[in-house]
Amino acid sequence: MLTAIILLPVAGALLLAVLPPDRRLIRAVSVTFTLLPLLLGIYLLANFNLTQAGPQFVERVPWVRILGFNVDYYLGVDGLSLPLLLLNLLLGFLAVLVSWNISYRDREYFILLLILVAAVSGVFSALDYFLFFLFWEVEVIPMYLLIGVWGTGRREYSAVKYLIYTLVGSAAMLFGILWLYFTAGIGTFDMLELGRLNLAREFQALVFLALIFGFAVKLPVFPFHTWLPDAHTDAPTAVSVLLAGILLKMGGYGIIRGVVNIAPEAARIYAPLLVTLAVVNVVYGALVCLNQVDLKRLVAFSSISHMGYVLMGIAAGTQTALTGAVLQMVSHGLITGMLFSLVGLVYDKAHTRQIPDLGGLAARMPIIGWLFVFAGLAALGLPGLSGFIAEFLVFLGTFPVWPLAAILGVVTVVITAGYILWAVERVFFGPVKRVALEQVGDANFVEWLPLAVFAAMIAFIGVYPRWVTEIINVTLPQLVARLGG
Amino acid sequence: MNTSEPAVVAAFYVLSAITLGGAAGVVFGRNMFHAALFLVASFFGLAGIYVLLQADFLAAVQVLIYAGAVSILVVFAIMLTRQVERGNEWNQLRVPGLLLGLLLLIGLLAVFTQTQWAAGTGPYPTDTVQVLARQLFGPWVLPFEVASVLLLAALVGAIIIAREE
Amino acid sequence: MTITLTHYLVLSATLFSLGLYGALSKRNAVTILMCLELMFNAVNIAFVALTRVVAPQLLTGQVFALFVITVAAAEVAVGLAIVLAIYRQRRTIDATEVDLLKW
Amino acid sequence: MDLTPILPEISLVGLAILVIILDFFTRRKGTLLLVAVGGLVVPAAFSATLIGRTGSYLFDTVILDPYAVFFKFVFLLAAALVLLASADYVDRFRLYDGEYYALILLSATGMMLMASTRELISIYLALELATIPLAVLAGLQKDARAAEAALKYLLLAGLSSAFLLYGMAILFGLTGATDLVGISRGLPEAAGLNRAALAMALVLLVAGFGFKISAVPFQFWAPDVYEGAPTPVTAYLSVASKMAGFALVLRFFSTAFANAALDWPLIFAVLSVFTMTLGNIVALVQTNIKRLLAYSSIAAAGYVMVGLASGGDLGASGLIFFLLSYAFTNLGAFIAVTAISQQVGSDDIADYAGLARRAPLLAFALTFCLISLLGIPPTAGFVAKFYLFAGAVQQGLLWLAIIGVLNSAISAYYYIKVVRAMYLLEPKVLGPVKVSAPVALALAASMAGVLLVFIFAWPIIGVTEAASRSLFVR
Amino acid sequence: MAPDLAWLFILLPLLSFLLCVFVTRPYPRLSGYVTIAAVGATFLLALLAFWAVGNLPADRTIESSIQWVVIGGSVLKVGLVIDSLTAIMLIIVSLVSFLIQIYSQGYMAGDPGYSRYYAFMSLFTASMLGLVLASNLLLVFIFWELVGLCSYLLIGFWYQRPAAAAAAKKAFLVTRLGDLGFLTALLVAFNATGNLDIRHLIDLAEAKQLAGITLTAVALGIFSGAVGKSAQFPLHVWLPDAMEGPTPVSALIHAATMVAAGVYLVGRTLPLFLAAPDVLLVVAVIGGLTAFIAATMGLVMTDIKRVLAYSTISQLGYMMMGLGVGGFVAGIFHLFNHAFFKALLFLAAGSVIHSLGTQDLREMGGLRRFMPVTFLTMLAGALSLAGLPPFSGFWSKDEILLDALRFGGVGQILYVLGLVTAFLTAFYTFRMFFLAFGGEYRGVGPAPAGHSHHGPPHESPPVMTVPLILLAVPSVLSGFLAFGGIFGTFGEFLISRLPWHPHYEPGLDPTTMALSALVSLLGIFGAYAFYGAGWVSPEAFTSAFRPIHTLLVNRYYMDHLYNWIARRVVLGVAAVLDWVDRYGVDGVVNAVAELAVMMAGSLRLLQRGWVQFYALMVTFGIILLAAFFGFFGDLIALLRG
Repeated sequence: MLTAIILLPVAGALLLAVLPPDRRLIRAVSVTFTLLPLLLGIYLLANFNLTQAGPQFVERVPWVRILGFNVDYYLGVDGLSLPLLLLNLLLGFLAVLVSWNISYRDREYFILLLILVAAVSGVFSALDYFLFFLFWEVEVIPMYLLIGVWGTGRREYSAVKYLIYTLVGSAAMLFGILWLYFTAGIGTFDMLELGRLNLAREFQALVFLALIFGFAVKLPVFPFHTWLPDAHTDAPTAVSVLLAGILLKMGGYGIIRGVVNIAPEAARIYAPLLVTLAVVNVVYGALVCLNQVDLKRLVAFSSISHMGYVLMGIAAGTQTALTGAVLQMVSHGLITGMLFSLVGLVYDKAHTRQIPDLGGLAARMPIIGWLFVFAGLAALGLPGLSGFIAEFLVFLGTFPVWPLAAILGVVTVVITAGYILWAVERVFFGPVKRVALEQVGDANFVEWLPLAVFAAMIAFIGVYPRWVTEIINVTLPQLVARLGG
Repeated sequence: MNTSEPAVVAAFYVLSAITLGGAAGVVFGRNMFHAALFLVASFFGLAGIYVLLQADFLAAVQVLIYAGAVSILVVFAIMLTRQVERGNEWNQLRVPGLLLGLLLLIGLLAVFTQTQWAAGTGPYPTDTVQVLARQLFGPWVLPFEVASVLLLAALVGAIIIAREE
Repeated sequence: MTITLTHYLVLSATLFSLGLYGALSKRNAVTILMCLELMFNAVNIAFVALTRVVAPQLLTGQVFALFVITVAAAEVAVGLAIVLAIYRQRRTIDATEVDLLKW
Repeated sequence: MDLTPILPEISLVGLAILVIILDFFTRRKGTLLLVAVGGLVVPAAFSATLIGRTGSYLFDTVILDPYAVFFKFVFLLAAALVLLASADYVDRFRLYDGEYYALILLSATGMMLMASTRELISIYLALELATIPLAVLAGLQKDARAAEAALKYLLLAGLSSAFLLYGMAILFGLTGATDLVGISRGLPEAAGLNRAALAMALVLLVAGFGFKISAVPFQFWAPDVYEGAPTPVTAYLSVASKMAGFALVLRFFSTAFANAALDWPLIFAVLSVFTMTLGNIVALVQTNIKRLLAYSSIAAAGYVMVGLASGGDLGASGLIFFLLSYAFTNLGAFIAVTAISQQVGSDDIADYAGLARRAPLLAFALTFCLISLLGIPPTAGFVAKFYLFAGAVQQGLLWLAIIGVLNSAISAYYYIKVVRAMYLLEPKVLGPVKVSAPVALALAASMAGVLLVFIFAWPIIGVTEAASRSLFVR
Repeated sequence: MAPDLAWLFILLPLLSFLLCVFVTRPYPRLSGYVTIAAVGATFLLALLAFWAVGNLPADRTIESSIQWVVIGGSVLKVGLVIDSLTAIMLIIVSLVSFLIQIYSQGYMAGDPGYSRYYAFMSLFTASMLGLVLASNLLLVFIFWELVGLCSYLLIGFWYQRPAAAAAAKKAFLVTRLGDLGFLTALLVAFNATGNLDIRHLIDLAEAKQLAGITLTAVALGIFSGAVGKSAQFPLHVWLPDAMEGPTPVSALIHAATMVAAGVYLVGRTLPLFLAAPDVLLVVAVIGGLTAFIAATMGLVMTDIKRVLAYSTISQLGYMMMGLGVGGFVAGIFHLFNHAFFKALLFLAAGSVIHSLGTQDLREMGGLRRFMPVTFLTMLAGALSLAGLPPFSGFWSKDEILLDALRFGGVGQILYVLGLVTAFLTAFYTFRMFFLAFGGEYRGVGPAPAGHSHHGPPHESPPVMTVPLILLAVPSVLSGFLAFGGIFGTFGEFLISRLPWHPHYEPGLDPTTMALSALVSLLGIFGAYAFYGAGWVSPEAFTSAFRPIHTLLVNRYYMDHLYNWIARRVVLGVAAVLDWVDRYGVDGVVNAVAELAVMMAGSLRLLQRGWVQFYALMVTFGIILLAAFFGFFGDLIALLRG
């Protein structure tokens, strides 16, 4: 089942490569081969056993048995990965819809998009560290090309920056994985198996640093974050959606599954550092947002701020905080995905993203405007939408451990509200600013359909978060027990 | 091989002088033709050294191949390239080259003067040609064949490279 | 005064270094090739001298030297051919001027 | 005298001579190529009969073990691909195409011997047999650059040979033996006072072999020669010649110095750091694709030396696997470059602009190979990198592994520069790029290799592991 | 009444919101009807709830809750409770909302955002009802934020006006500043008790089972939220600006209900404050201060809605002060009365604005002739606000003053401050009243865009005046609930079905009554002297007190201060950090890249194309390696063990 989820988009990509480059055919294939995995994912969700903590829908085939090298083709999802896998499938599908109007080299575009989705699905379902790393690496080049070819602005610079950052991170990760493997000495890359060991404290402390670096770049953690604003800003809309919606989550997921769970003692040792970085991320990201004039860059920096909450939850290590962190990943994926889609629409129609050049758009594009307000409110943590409960759980879980960090996080909520509402005011409210903006139109069906899905999901999770938290909490207790929290 | 026979000692030093002198002539000479001639002299000196070492067959080969064939090739090349008038100039690496050459020499001398070489057994053959023949067509038949193929390759290569269109 | 193996080896080392010096610091490509030949000859001295001590019966060193002579001849042939080719193309065989390919 | 162990080599020489003779009689383009490539079936078949045989033949000058046989196949394959890739390129030296093919085959013979001998004289001759034809091949094109490349290659090869020979002479003097096993037996006795001599021999040998494998500081010839030589020859140099060097080095050091009280892996560890770092950093500023790939191949040599430095079964196996993966990858890259330059008429990366639109498949092929060089899945390079560094980590060479992985990250910058030109930039000239059938075949084969070595990495590692194990069996 | 029916209070208006958004958006009038129907239904439900609570045995409440999020051992519950306080609040909210929805049909007629208006109004009503129903702090917070959202959306209803958009943002941000404390209080409370149930917290507080620091933090946090929401000093600055919204919005959200939520919340959690006397004192002082300061600013405003806005702040301060001195019943009673008369005042002002198209008092005058109904109803509201007996405001204000007196200590100062404020209130209320309705009409130009009416002032349509009349009734009479009602007096009912037992001491103090009536009369008289009869020239008077006047007109420069902090400090820091990000953090990264390229540039110089140089390097390498291994070999062997 998981294999099918991973391979279907690849099959779609291959099909696109051989089929004639007909515009409608390309879109039909892309939609089909992202929708099918999504449906399979929903099937998994429906059949997910909420009483089984371990991985489910496991597919495990011995792959390598050589020279103390044991690699398994080992897929499976548990409470931690299922929500993120589903998020990926959903966003992948929506990204295709968001990309509907791509006309420049569209066949290549959709091929890369499909490969990207497949790779990320692989990351979230792989339970063998080797396999995980493999999928992790696959994603890099398609993303580079997507930003580089279809991006805007300084797209080449941003794309290369993304690439180098990611690869430097994964270089450290590769080293960490190998070191872990040989030091653990149990002859397996099984992440769960490795996560049951009690490795020596000193070793944990060192390997933790190597492993977390790659994930920290991806999350991203200050001061390794500067690829993010550039990449997000210059990427095409759908790619920004995936980048912020999914790829950052690979970092958070990786830290939980691949670092903290395996080196829990190190996680305790480094918790002060992590929580400090998390606070910096949160506060710094939010403050820098205030100074942005490019709407997309603003949303990008807001991602840095919001992903800081994820790190904060992980650093706190309590069950509540970790639930919050995972929920925040899901929630942020939806919210930022929606925001980027909206910014993309604004850009498509107004041909600029510079806030000073925009103004009064709500009158000309009410659907986009009000959906932007909706997404912005979700981002600033309005109760009833998904962002609130996620952040609230992080605060709730962090407060007993790191009260000051939690309070600083709470304080930042005001800054968040500040930059979002200010941006909304400048872009959508007030009189229509320029003559050129008088003519802009509103979203059409294909454009607002994905937004509606986003909005529905955000509201649904916001009102009924148990739907997600129950799944997360199937698996979390083990991790929390390891962390001793 | 250790010998203190005055004739041998004298011969060694004379031959060494010829060899090194010839080599020095190649390196320090100002005229290309002179350099080629010095080279021949050096090769002959070496042949003499081989005789001292009782490697008579090798000495013959040295004379034939080096002093004969190789030197002629070199002279041909010197004439064909018509660079004689420029002489045998130094380049900018004269000083660093000397320095490094000396350093390497010091290193090699340091090694050669204090190493305990392996001690072989058995007497040195009186007829080296026979032994060499047996060796070449015995244990080293493969290198021998490879050398022939190598010569073929070099022959073909030299021709097609040197040939004018 | 005794002539020992070391004497021959010193001769070899000196010749080798001299050849190297020439190969490094002469402009003319033909001279460089000549110096290379000197270096090969220096090696040969070492082989021939050593074999008298370490493998007197088998003459391994002499066999080696024979092959070195052969290969060196082949190498010099090809080398000189290449020098001629360079000369045809560039009208110079000054090694310091042959530097189209760099960086 | 049992000649079967060298039947592949004999038949290969026969094939080379046949090609030269045929050249006198046929003028039809393609016939020679067909004979040269098709004829490779014979040595391949002979090699196949050797699978599973082990032993020492021809007065211990020839070794048969999985290691040797493995490399025989790899060199034959490399030769075949290079021959195919030259199909169009030989038009530039139409008169000598027979000799061109023959020299490639002769060089391949030398390489095959390099992997299957462990005796100093044979090693030296095999090395020269592999090298001298390459010098000729490099200068085959009648232009100043090719001649310069040939000269540089030959002079530095000669210099290296001289150093190598001196090192061999010292080894011979220390042990009285020329076969590596005998040397390894003699070396422990030659310890003590002779440390200096041993160290000197080691350094000289490293210098001599360092030329073949283009290890810093013996790598200087590589970029210049790679740039000046005909592109298929460059491919051959960067892949087959380098592999042969490593095949030889691995066997040489792990056999001869097995018992020596000398830390020879350390020397490779140190050189490895310099080699990969220099290769990667200087590659950052290259604008010519061939030079870029040259520096990249220097860097790759650095990675391979990580395998040498790791030592042990895993290190050796990782090294062999890396070489195999690298063979397909780099051949693919150079074949693509050959095909592209044939049409674009330039090796300047700037002239690759928009290639993805003019020749999507070619651009994809090159990209795929570059990705493999970078070590990103789904390519052979990924597994190779993982496996190679695994060996280093297993041996506790953590610092080397860290430097290695960081280097591979740096390399992304210049590989992606090529991808950028092809995919991100708009073409300056429009019009499709045509590729002839043999070149396309060679390219397809390389790419298939890159992909299949990834997919079937583990069975293949089984083979490389067997090959590496055979090295350490006494 | 089945407890789960309580959810209907929220669901009905929510349903109406969804209908307005997704179904009736193209049919504006229909949206209005849907909303009115839904809110009307909730009013009926509120009456039902009131009746049900009144018939409950003492100390019993109606409760319903669900587990919202369960994480391991900790459970986040959300639940509703209907007790006597809730019942009263339900009636206030649903009744005022109902009347205002009817009124809005006239006020908003023809507005292009008519459907949106009703949608937001529905959402607000749902959220506000949820807020008063919520039985635990988490749900309170959720609805607290949602009403804030609706406030934001409705202040910015005419978002094309820059002032409206800015005011909306300001309102949201300033209240959120207060909410930080509230959120922190939630964290502290949950961490200390593992539960956010209000009743649970109250029980713990009354049983003295909470640490003093915890209690102080929670109480202070809650109060901080209330300061923001109820526009108490120093976070009061958003409320005057909020008048940019449509007037019915001001009436409902920024006068009657939402702004009172802070007072309501402090009232609901008053036992926590009682257990933390320091915080209680803070509440009282802040309340008194707010009441006074806002009243002073109300004196000089020329915008009719701003006068009312300051009066609202002032009255909210009054209520807060009441709670702060322990006067639970007094505070809530004032909230109750204020809701009606202030809604009335706003709607009446809205009627004026609707008719004239201006909010500037200087352009009004003489309206009593043109708009008799508005005139009369507004008079009722103004008298109530001024606190003249027997209008409703008088009774509750009186109770607050009495409680302050009883509180002793600081209470006595607050008592005096309250009296002064009462004087000022009466003054500015009637200043406004005389300026608008007295004298001659000073109106000039046509109505601004958005209002279709031109020409001379005229009375508003019945759909607007009827709600005015209906609101005037409680404004006049609701004070008498202090003396009796269906389930006993207001106070008796209020304390009867609560999870705790507030201290309530009914009774009247003739001195206080007399004093407060006197200051009110004085205030009205003073206003008449200045603005009704014109005995004293306001201009001359203000020029005599120029510095004070300037200070008041500039609202004590508080907005300036906040603006300065926001623009200079916060944005300044943001700009600096952005610079650091671009050139510092990213600069390091780029510098590393530059360094690599520079290294490449110098390293490639080695590759100079000269073969002998290469040979030299090879030799050099050999010598280096030999030296390394020859001389350092032993050292290395030693180091490697």
